[in-house]
Amino acid sequence: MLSEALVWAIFLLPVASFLLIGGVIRPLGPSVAKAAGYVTILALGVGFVLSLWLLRSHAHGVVYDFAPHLWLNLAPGASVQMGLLLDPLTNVMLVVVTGVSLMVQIYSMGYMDGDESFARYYAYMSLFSASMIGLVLASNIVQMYVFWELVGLSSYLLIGFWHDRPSAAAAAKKAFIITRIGDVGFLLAIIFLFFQADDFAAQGLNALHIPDIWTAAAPIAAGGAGIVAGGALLWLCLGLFAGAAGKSGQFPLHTWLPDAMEGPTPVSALIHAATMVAAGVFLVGRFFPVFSESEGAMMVVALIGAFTAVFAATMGLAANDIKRVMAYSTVSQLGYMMAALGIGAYNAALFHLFTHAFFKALLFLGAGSVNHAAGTFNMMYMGGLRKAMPFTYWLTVIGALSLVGIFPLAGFWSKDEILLEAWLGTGAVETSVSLLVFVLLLVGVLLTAFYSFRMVHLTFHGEFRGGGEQELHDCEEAGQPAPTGVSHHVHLGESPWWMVGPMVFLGISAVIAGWVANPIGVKSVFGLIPSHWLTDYFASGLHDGHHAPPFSIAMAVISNVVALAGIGLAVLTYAWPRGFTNTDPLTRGGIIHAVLAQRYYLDHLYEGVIVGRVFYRVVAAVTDWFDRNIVDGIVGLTGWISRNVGSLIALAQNGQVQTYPLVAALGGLVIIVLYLILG
Amino acid sequence: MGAEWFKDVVFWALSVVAIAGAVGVVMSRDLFRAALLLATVFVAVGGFYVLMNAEFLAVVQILIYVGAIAVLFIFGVMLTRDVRQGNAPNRLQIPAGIISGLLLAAMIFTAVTTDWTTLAGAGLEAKSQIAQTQAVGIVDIEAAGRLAESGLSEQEVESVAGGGLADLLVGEFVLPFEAVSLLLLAAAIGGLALARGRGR
Amino acid sequence: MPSGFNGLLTATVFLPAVAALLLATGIVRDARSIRWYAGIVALADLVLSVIVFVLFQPGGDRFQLIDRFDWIDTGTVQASYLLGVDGISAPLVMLTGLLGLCAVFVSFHINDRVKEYFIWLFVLQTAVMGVFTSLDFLLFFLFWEIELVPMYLLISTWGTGRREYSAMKFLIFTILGSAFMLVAIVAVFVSSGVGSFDMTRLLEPGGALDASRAALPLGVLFWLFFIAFAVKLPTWPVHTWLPDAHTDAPTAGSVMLAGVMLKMGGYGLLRVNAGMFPEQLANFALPIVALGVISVLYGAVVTLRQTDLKRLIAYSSVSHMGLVLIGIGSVAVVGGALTDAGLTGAAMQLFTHGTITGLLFVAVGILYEKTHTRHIPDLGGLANRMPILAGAFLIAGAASLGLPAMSGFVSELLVFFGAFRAFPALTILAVLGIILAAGYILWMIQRTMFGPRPARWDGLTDASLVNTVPVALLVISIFAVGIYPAWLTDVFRDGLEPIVNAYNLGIAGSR
Amino acid sequence: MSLESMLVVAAVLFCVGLYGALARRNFIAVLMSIELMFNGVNLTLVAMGRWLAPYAVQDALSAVLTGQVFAVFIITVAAAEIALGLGIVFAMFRNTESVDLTDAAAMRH
Amino acid sequence: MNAYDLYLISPPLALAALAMLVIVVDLLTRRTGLLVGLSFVGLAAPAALSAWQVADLTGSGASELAAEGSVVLHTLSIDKFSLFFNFLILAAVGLVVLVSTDYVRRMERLQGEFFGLMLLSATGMMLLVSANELITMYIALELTTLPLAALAAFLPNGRSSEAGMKFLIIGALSSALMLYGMALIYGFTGSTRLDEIAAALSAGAAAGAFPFGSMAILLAIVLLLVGFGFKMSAAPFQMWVPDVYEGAPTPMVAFLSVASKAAAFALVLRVFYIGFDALGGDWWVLLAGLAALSMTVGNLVAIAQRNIKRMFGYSTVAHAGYLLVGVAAVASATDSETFGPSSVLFYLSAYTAANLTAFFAIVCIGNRINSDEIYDYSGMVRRAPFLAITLALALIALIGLPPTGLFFAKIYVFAAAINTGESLMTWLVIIGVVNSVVSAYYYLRVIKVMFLQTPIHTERVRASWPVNVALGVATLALVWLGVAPMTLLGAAERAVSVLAGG
Repeated sequence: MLSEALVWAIFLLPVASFLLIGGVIRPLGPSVAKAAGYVTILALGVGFVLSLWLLRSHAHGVVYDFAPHLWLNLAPGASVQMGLLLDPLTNVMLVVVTGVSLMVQIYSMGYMDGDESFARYYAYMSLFSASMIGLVLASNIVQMYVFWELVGLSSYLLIGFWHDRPSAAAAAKKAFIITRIGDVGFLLAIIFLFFQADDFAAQGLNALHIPDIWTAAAPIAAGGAGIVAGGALLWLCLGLFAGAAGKSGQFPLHTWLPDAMEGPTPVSALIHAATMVAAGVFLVGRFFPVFSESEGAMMVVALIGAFTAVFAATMGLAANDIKRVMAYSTVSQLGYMMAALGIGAYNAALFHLFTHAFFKALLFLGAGSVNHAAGTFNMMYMGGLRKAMPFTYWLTVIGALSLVGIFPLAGFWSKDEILLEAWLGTGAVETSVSLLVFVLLLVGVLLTAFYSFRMVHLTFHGEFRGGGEQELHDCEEAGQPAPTGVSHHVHLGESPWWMVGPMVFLGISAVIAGWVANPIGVKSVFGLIPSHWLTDYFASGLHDGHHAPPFSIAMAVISNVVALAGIGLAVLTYAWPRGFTNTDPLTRGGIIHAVLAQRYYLDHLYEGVIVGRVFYRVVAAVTDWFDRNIVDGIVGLTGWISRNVGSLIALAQNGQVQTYPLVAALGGLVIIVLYLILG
Repeated sequence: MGAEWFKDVVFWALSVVAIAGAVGVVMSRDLFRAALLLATVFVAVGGFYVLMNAEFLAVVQILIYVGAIAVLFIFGVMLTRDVRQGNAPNRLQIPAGIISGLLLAAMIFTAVTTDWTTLAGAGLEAKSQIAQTQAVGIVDIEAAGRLAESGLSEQEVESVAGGGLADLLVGEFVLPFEAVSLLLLAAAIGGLALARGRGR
Repeated sequence: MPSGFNGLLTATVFLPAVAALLLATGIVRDARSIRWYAGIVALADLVLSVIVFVLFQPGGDRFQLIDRFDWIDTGTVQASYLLGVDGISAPLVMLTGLLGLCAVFVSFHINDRVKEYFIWLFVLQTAVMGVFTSLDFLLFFLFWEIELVPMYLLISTWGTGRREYSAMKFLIFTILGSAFMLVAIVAVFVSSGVGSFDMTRLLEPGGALDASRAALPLGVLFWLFFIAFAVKLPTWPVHTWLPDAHTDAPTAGSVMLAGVMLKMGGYGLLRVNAGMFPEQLANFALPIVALGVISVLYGAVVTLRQTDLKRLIAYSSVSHMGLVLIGIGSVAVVGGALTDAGLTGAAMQLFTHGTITGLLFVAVGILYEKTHTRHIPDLGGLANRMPILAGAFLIAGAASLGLPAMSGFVSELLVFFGAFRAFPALTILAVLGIILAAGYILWMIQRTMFGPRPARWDGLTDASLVNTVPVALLVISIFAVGIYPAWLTDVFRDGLEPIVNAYNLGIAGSR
Repeated sequence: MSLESMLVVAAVLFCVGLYGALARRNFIAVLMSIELMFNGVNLTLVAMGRWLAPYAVQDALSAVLTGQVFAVFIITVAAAEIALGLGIVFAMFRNTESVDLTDAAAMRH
Repeated sequence: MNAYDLYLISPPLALAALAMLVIVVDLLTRRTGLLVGLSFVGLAAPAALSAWQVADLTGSGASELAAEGSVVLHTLSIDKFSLFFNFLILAAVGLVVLVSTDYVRRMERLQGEFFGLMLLSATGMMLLVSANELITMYIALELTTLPLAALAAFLPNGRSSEAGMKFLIIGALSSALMLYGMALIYGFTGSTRLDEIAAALSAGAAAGAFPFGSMAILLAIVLLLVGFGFKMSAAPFQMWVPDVYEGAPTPMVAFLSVASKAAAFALVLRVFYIGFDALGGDWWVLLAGLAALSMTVGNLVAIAQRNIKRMFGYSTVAHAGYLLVGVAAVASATDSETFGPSSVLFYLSAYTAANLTAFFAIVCIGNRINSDEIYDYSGMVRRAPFLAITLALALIALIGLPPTGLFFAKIYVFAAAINTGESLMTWLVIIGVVNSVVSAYYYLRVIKVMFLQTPIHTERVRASWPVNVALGVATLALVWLGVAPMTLLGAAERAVSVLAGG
């Protein structure tokens, strides 16, 4: 039996770290700021160990639902309880979160060294880790929402960490608001569940307790309660998916994620690549038993996921900012996961989530390392860094290959499994839908390969194009403000070990994380890892867990060929013309390139047109005008009338003594006449 | 007094004098003349009192109104040296005329249409009931009814009138009688204080 | 009928007034001593109000800590001095004590007519506490009206901008509202079988007025009361006094105005409209919730356009108080027993909005004290110079937009939970308001605290220790409610339980 | 001669007086007009008493005479009013050199 | 006329005697203080006599004093109702006398006449409140009005004589109209006594097709109302009020605004409740209409005023409206008919306290700064804190805010109106409360000017001690009625039991 206290400890350690840094270390001033980093690393290190221990001792097929603690009693059949729900999904998430987080914290010791808000950074990081851990452990949907929002808050704080940069502050706001739009869906789903509280109560269930929701969604025939079904079920799922889409940057709520790269790079690595953005996938995974009861919902999830996978990848083609390329890649990969969930490939999706966390974190940390040297994120000013920073180069290439899905790296296994499931279909959605998803995802593979190696080439190959210094110079000439993250600080050389160390760890993970799952179905790897261990482990968390399909060499070949084709295309485009200087050959794509570079004008549509023009200048302005002139105007008018009617009556008061009895007599006569008329 | 027709003739004559005099008072541009016309009206009204067997009142009317008030007016007119400036109308003539006309119409309508006798009879009956319950005196209602039917002779009314007035003034109405003295005192003090002006 | 004389409430309510009286007699003279005197008195009153809250035992008598003596009893007119708290009012009394202390502390920089200033502040506090504790309609109305005078003077004397206009507007609006309430109170009083101003009798189970003995139709009475409370709350479209009054009031005035005086409106709705007119409220819930939703969205949209910090917060208050109406409208739930979620949410919203907006105004007050501007385009990048202030803004902002672990979340959630059962579509509309809330709050923080800092703010210093006290108090209260709300919701729920029962009985009875 | 005719004459006197009181500029003329009104009232009162007499008997005698008593009082009060009125006329004349009411409109609106 | 009659009329008699004594003393000495002292202390006599009568009434348990063969009782009714007003009038005149000290001192002459006339007017009021017969009412009314008309013209300036002229002409005209109404009543019922009129009307009322049963009664009631309307300063008979308030000597205006009004309302209550009770449900509609008109006109026009006395003139019109709401509330269909009139009594008392306070402050300030313009009151709180605070308190009271008597008074009046159950009355109440809001605007403006604006002069405004005492007593009464209204409410309810019985 697992100890509840130890599970709590995983969550409470970063909380304690946050409080310690916020309440003690930061007020003490910069002299002790370093301690913040050690405290955080310690907390997460212990957490990581504990998570591994949990993973080790977690028996298959068991969902640990520790007795919850009452937080807020709402109604019979609906109470908010703070509890721990430990199933394989949670367990793996814990490992990912604490593991990646730990690496990122270590990396940050180098990356953030010398920043004046070092302690604040670690405070936020601790807060984030705590929230994320709380999110994955939550056993109550409101509890989950609480941490969901806190994750959003810490993300906001971290994106806007360098808040004196207007673009950072704006990006933070944008991230928060757009994810909040999705959160409204989540909230409505919760509200909707509360609405059903009476039915839950009748079955002795709690409408807000997650396992009870699973039960409620399952049809009676399948041993469930069948409380939520049909259209209601669809709406519930769509609400939850809206929340997931916001957090995981699914179309059309993806626009915040590239902008979120305004935060420090480790933040991007941890939050906007490995963990928080995966929370959306986690949410759908968490409620997979509910989603799987609604084919409509599944279809929506699958199609939006697959579309996003391709859609984001295309935007990645035209991005020049290395972190933005990563960001689009992240959106795209999250699309893979969503698509996988949508077609019912629960195991594969979570497997991909698992592997993605490592290689994507690695890629981001690599980007950060590059930035450390080149002083810019703009790939147009990089080039030739291969020699200066070999570790970074090779680690990035490993990450890229893993991302593209080249055998035998981690990304290959998980992506391959998704493609295979899509090809074969799981029965969760119509076969035509899963085939469509398959085609889209395959296109995605090609695009992924292209932009990944475009990035590798532009960054590391060719000649060095001047870095941050040159960019600042160009911006000055063009009279534009310099983008954030650009500095004169250019020193071509490898990053410190604080940074390289975690990258090495992640690089190793990016290689072996796929094997950990034992995806081919070898009976046992070194006698430790059973066949299809990870996917089966995931499946064991579900009531009717679906086992991974057997490994298909054909599919592996197809995906690898497509991937290699993409890589080849990139090499052809960027390595062939020896004289590549500053102009991206893709700009020859003309309007298509422009559309891609401008992110399909969606940001413009959202911010410029909908929010700026339609909402702010029209709706809000009209309402404001209405408030000032009509609502308040009526008030003013009433006052004006009462003041001036008084003056008007006073005119009769002309000082002539005889007018007064005249008016009085007239009044008397009027009274008589009124009486005679009205009786 | 005389026969009924004679009374009628006198009544009409007095009416013409009174009304013409009144119109003269309010129309005359000459204040002095207005004051004299006013005295004429007072006299005519006194005549009406005599016609209605209220001789005592007529005497009071002549003494106070003609003897005091009219004279006061004439003094006032002379002292303010405003006689020749005259008695011009103000701008309210038309509305004032309309209002007065309407009020007159209402009054005449009331005077003509109201069945005073019936109602007054009912009132007296009720009054006598109150008198009974208050034990102030006993009223023979039947007798009152008989008398009402037959009508009172002139002499009877006259005797009733002549003997009672003074009694009433020092009897039932002794309080207002005393109060009026205070009123006159106040008016005298006030009038004197105001008329006397600044210097003492 | 409750009786007895405990004395604690009387002390709590009148301590500030007595202190004001002493101040008026001139026992302390120089400005510095007056400030500390005021601080001590406010602290003492906070302690008393916390004692009130702690001594109030949920599950005990409905009204506790009763102070009563007969005031007027002529046979036809009966009124008594009757103070008491139930679950609804006990937290609000504490809130008043808390914000009273904060108001004193943010007023330390006042140099103009210090003595008068604190006198009026104390009178205000007594009046507001009186409103929350009086259980006699006449007394209730009396306190309700008394409160106007100090507030008027505070705004018009120590305010800024068009202070006289704003003060007058505040006054006229409120008096207009209370005029309607007066009619209603009088009508309730003369309704046959009532004959006294005792509120507890009308609140007893089965004590509600029935149509046959009411002097006016019950619906009319309901709306008369509603108008008065809606103006105070304030509800669209009678909200326009609020932005003006908030903007031009001195900081403490804004804190008290937003923190506790708006709550008087919500309290009235819960106490009178929900408590005494259950059937009418259920019937008229739709228009009321519609007004609430309009307030939420309209307030939020207008907030987006504001460039004056205080005005912005004021409009956000309009938006947030709309939630109170929505929560109250949850009583119209059909097809199932009413849960107390919506009403509890409305009550919680009163408390939480008090602390959150109080904090926002405190923060703006500190900012204004340092920068002498509230015009958002003039500001920017202050977070580096004033981390405490930025923290206050962030926490208050986050709480205001309903982030969990902070108090605003709990009340919003409860309101939505409750209201959705009665009016799903309208509730969804209102939920959209939280996106707008995120918009204006973050926009405000971004433009004032973040981004590049104009050079003229380089010399700014952070909030002083005196200013940090109210900030800390309010932050603690925000988190205290946010992290473990049950200590408060349980008390509110205890107060609302009789109301909920009445509705459930009524629904059961009518079927 | 009848009650009605007497009442009509009284009403005419009253209303003519009212007209004069409303439409004359001179203070003294207005006072005179008011006297006309009082005379109209007095006539009405006495006429009422006179024609009510048939219904007044014995001790209800006072009913007849009340009208006359009333008239006596009104005459007396009128005298007092005129006395005071003239006092005010003098005061006004001293202060403003005018007894024109239309001019006496320093206070208005 | 016997000894008992003398006892019955002893309070007004004592007051009249005092008036004459004051005038005589004035001939002998020039000392203002002595005159004030005499006038004030002398009021103890009528007060004591009234108290004796109250004790007598309470002892016998009767509703009014009565005796065999008393002639006075033909025209007067000495009951709790009239005694209530006796005290009100005495209190008002006493305080006004005190507060006149400074004012009169500046007049140099005619001081005795000033107090004498005021006391004579008060005598008239005392008679008026107990009169139960039309002739007595008329005489009392004139005794009330004529000295006040003289007082209005007392100052040696054009405005004062203009005020006196207006007061006199309006008074005389309204008297004439009222007298015609009385004549019609007399002709119709054969009596001038209220109880007999009531009995006659109840016997013959149902007769005609006209409202009130007869055109004569209709005309009579309207004409009476025109006459009473002038005295009550109800719209549309109110137009003389602001002019007279502005021009007349301020202490006299203070007296006029409260005592005269109180007496007029006492008269209206008595006439309508006792005399026209039988006419039932018709006349209250008329009063309700006048109430609405008075409140609205008074408040709206007051907003535009710059002269504080003039503003109070309109304010008094508005308050006449509130009072008329109470008077109209007699149409009560339910239990206690005393609710309406007793609310009027309480309102009058509270209004007396509030208005006297206000006017006393104005007397002091105006006397010192020689201006009644509101603007000149700027920063008065620094020049005269006591005066400014009392004035502010009075203004708050006039709005109807606690902690003042008028707060209860308004509630009480409105309660009476709603208690009738008539929807028209509910509307009237709503008009009333909305009007209270409007009134807040102009009352508060004065407070604002006094408290918030910077003073034009820095010279302190002081008053002598009798003035301060009077002001203090009035303020105390104002607050006392707000804090502990019980005593007076009880007295008012006992007082109006007479009317219900009638």
